[in-house]
Amino acid sequence: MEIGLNHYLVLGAVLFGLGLFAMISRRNAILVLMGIELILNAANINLVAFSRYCGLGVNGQVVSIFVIILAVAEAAVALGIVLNLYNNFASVDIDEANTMKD
Amino acid sequence: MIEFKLLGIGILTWMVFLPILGMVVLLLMPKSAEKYIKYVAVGFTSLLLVLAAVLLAVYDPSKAGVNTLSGFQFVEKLTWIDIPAYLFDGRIKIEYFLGVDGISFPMVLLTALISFVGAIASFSVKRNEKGYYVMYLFLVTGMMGVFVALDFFLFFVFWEIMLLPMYFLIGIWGGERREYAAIKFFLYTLFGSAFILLVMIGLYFSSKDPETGLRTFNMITLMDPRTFAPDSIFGVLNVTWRLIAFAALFVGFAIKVPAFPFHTWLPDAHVEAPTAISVILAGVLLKMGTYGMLRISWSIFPDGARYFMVPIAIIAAINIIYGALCAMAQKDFKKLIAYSSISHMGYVLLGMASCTQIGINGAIFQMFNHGTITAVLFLSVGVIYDRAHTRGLNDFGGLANKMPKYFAVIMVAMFASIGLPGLSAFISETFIFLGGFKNEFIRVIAIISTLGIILNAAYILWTIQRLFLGTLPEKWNILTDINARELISTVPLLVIVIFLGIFPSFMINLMTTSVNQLVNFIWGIN
Amino acid sequence: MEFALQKLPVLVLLIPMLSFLVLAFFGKRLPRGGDWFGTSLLFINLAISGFILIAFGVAGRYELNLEWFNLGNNNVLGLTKFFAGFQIDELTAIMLVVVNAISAFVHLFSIKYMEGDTKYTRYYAFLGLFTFSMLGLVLTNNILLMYVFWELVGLSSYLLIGFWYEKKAPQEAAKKAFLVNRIGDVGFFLGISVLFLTIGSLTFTDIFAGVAAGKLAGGTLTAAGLLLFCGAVGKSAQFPLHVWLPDAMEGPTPVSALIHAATMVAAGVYLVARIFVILSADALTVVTFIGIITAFISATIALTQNDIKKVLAYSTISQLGYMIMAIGVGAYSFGFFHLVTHAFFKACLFLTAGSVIYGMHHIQDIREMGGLRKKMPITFYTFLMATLAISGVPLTSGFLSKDAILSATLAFAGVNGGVTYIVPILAFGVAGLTAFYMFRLLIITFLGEPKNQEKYDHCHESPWQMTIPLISLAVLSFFGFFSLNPLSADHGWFLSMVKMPESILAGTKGAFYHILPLEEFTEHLHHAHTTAMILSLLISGIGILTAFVFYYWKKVNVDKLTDSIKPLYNFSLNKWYFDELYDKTAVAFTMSLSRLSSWFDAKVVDGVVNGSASFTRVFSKYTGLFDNIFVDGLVNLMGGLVGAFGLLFRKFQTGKIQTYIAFLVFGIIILYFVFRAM
Amino acid sequence: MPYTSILFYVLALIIVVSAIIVVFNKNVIHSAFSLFFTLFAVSGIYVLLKADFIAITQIMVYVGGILILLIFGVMLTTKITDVELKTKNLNVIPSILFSVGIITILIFVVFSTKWNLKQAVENEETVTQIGTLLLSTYLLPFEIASVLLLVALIGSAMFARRIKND
Repeated sequence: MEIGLNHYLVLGAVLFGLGLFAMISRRNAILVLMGIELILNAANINLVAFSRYCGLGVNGQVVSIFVIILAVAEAAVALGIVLNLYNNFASVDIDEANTMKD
Repeated sequence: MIEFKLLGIGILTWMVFLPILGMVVLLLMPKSAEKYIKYVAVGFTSLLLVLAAVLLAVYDPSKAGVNTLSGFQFVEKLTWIDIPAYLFDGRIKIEYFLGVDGISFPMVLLTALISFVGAIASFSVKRNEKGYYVMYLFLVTGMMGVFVALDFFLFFVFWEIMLLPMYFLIGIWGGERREYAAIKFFLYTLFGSAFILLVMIGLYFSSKDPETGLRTFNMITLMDPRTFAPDSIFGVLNVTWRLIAFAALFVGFAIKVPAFPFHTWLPDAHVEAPTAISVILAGVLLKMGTYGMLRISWSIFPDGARYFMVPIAIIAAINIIYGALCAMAQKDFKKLIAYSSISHMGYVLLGMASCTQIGINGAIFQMFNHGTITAVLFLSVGVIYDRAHTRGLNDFGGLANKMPKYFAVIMVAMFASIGLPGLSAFISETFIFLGGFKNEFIRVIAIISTLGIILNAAYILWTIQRLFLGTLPEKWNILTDINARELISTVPLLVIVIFLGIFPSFMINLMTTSVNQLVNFIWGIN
Repeated sequence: MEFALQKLPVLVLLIPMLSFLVLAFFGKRLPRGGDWFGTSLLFINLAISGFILIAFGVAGRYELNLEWFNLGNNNVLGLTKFFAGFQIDELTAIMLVVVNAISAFVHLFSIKYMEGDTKYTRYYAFLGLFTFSMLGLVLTNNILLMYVFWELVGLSSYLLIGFWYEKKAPQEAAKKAFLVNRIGDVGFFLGISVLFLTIGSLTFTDIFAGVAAGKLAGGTLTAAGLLLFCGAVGKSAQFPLHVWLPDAMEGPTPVSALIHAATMVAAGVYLVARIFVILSADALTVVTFIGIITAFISATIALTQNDIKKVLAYSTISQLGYMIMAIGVGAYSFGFFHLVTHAFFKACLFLTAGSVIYGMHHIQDIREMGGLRKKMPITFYTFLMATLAISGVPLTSGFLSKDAILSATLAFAGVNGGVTYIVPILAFGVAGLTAFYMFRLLIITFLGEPKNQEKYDHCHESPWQMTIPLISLAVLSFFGFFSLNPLSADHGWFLSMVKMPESILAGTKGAFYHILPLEEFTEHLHHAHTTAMILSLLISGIGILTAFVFYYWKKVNVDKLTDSIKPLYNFSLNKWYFDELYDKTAVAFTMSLSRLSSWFDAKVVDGVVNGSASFTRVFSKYTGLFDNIFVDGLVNLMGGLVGAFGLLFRKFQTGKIQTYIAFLVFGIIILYFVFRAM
Repeated sequence: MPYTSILFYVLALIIVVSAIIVVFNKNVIHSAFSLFFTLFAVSGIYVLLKADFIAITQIMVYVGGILILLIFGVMLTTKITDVELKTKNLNVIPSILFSVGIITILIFVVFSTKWNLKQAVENEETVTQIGTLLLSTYLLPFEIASVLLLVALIGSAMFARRIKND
């Protein structure tokens, strides 16, 4: 069977689902970040796949570059936050950071 | 239009807000100056009296007023509230509109006079003087405002303003059942105000100023039939609604008068109120009701005045006779005077119901006279109460020999109250009855009302007998005669009573042009 | 002379006012309480008014009108003006003298009589006030102003009746006098109103002109006349409002002489005389009958009274009835003539009574007197003179006036016939009764044996301040002052001056009454005169004789006689039970009505108010409960529901982003199915 | 079966397995390392899709940058003495359900959608094209992205700075 768009999309979907799971269920902030990276990757796969199969030229790739840029910025800022979190709560467990709840 | 200004502010505004200025001064007075508070208050009311005298000197009695703007004097007209309101035809415009004509002018004089007298009579107040005089001056502002306001909305504001200080003055400085009396007074009047408010709003929504095309609260514009579109709520086509509005207004004002059967707040309020407040209450406040009728009901709804002539005359007759009968049965001096007020205000109503020039002249004159005479009577009650701490008529006797000057003062007042010729009330009562007889619809009622003259004399003479004649009970040997301060507050009023009894033209000239205009307007002769 | 008529009346009016003001405000500081001040002023006044009378005789009528106040021009009433003014005509000029003379004598008399009273100054001040008001009443040319002074004399009467207000009886009497008068005054006022509303002016000249012009006619005119007459009924103590006058005797005796015998009570007669020309035939009928009924009732009451002043009071009422009747039958000038003669001899009678009371140390009951002639000769002879006058014995002024009136009644009955014969019959009867009871009084008081020896022993003749007025008044009761002919006053100065006016309505006919033109009536009078004179002489002779038979010679046992007619006697003694009747009906009714309305006011009217208040409170309690339970319950329920959901959803609101993301995803899943289904 | 297919499946397997390890592993360090494989394999997928520039970028940025950053983060936030590098999971069951649900739906959507497929233009010069596009059509997003990076740089430096006042 020829590898087509659907294969890539399914891969992206699976990767997205896994990233989502990490985002939802892990309590470690860094793992949540990893989940986000997975999701972004899944998105990128989709973008590049559409770019390849739907006659969009390299437009999809350009967008995925922006996604990567975003991911970098996000990772940098998020890690800064995580470090601050750790400084304040001596833990990276995001459940601990609930002082705004009450 | 006569303009008369002081520091760029019209004289009427001065008269209305001078007491407020006095309030501020009183409030700013330090604790150490507390004993001067009453003098400051008297000072401000005497300033008011001076302004009234100035007004009297400048007033032009040949101008009519009533429904013609040009006939009003000392007019001040400023835009007060002017907001765009897209739901209500563009904009809501309410004016600060003051002016006097022959109907309000006697009342303005009366208010200034009685306020001054009341301030002097208030010297016997010992508890929290500052609060008392602050409230007192506030009350004066409200009363003065009612008599000079020519915008219905402004009128209503002053009308309600007056309630608040009155409530506190009765409720704090009153007698034993003061809270009851104060609440009764307040609620009762508020009940009446609700009617007035309803009609006021109804008038607003049916009006359309023929010049500006805006809805208006301006009373003079509202008197103009062109203001109402024929199919508006109070337009000529809706006769029923106009009559209902008249009746509602009448109830609203009748409570203040007070007319039977809305009068029962009066005896309670009078009995509980401190002397000076009784004086104000009887001297000025009651007149606000009848004044309101003339200024608003009679002028804006002349058809209603014609239609309800007979019922109003019947109410007036009941007031006269029933009030006198009730007065006769009283054992409390103050309550008796209170009921006599009801009876006398009945005369005013009768005069107004006659819708004749002579009757309405008499009514306005009677308003003034009742103000002065009843003020003296209430002051006299205060004199005896301050000394004996009781007002029971049967507790006294033989005071005539013990307190001869007091006896003289009260005799003049009492005989004035029963309409003895030579004293002012005679002229006004005569006019009222002549008016009543003149109007063929209410002639019979007026004739029946003359019974009141007899009953009036009966209870007054009986009161004199019970208080002053006979022998003095042992325990009252301690009583002293009326003192200088009390004489100062009563004698000027009596001088006015006698003066107006002999030279009534002094007062009648002030109002007769306006009354003519009003009567012509009521009967549609112009 | 012009001056005398233009300016002096004002002076005459103001002098007593001056007396009042000075005495009221400064009297206590004057020596002797200022009695000399008031008295001398009054004598000056008397002189001035005498001068005015002479001036009037020369110059004739004078009238002055000043605008009092006006109400401007009005479409409904027209130009409405009220005037104040005075006029001098024959009535006024004579009344001025009468009032001032009696007032001056009373002032003088009171110096001794009131001596030592604690309110001596006040007494003189009140006398001044009264004189002022009375003079104003007679001077004015305007019926409204007349009403003004009318009320003022009522006030001074009130003050003077109740002068000894420490005692119960004077208080009550004063109150009664004022109130009863007030009832009449209301009628008077209504009458004035009718005149004003129909004619538009209240000066007498305008009123007469208006009636002549027919502005007021028919039933309305009768009504107006009767209403005005009401005032006279009150003030002149006519039936049925006569009850106040006997009680008014509680005042000091000189006051009774001045106010309640001579002047104020005559004001009613004066009023009727003033308006005589506009009284319609029916109104005159009523006037006549009221007059004669009053005269008769009070004469019968006077027969049995034992208080010296009460007898005189009833005789006053009776004589006032005479005057009213005289005017009623058309004998205007005779009525007025009788007013004047009566004023003098009745004042004399009262002052002699005062002298007796003074001498007897305030005993008024004639049953304790007797034989006073020897002790008080001057008093006795003046009393005798006045009694002769009132009884209509020839050579007295009373004979002249009374005889004239009786002839007028005869003439009246002769013209109208039928029932109207009651009038002369009763009139002659009353004349006899008058002679009888006056001589009864005289005999019991002055003749016979003293009954109270102790009082008698202390009795003495009064001082000169009292006797001079007595003598003067007694002399004035002599015929010569009014007419040189002792049998007829027709050509005397008085009746020459006071001409009978012709009624404006002359020639009109009422139910029982035909108002004759003046000439015809005069003719009838002439015819009746001789008959009347003979009859009246006869009847008064019988009356006097009977009195002597009963009380002096005691040929008839009076006690036995009274026992045999006990009911009648009691009826008379108790004044026909008028007081009781009024107390039981009008007074009791008013009082209970007053109590009822007070109860009604407190319980029903105020009850409704308080009831509505408490109803509102109770209602508000229930609405409050309703509010708490239902309305608020609903709100609370909503709140509770929301809270419960909140509690539920709170579980979802963990504050953890992860949970939210989970829900987000869940939502997306749901949305997917939703959109798929669509 | 062409080799590209085999390669795809191999890469896909690597991606999925390593991602599963990332997600489910209790040890953060292990997850981080596992992520390395995932990212690398994704880069291989890009190569398969003939997006060589993206693939390079993927390796440089993700593997060389983000991953290192993450590992540093792990190390900085974990005390050396603290053996407990493991973390607990939370709401595992609903999370799995949601994730599986989403995956299922996505796959369903992928297969039920009629994609507008076009024959890919065989393009050699992707870098040139990307460069041209970035500096023409996407100039504004490009500049914004650079600003964003600057902001992120400064911001993260600010965050990470230890506040000395305590």
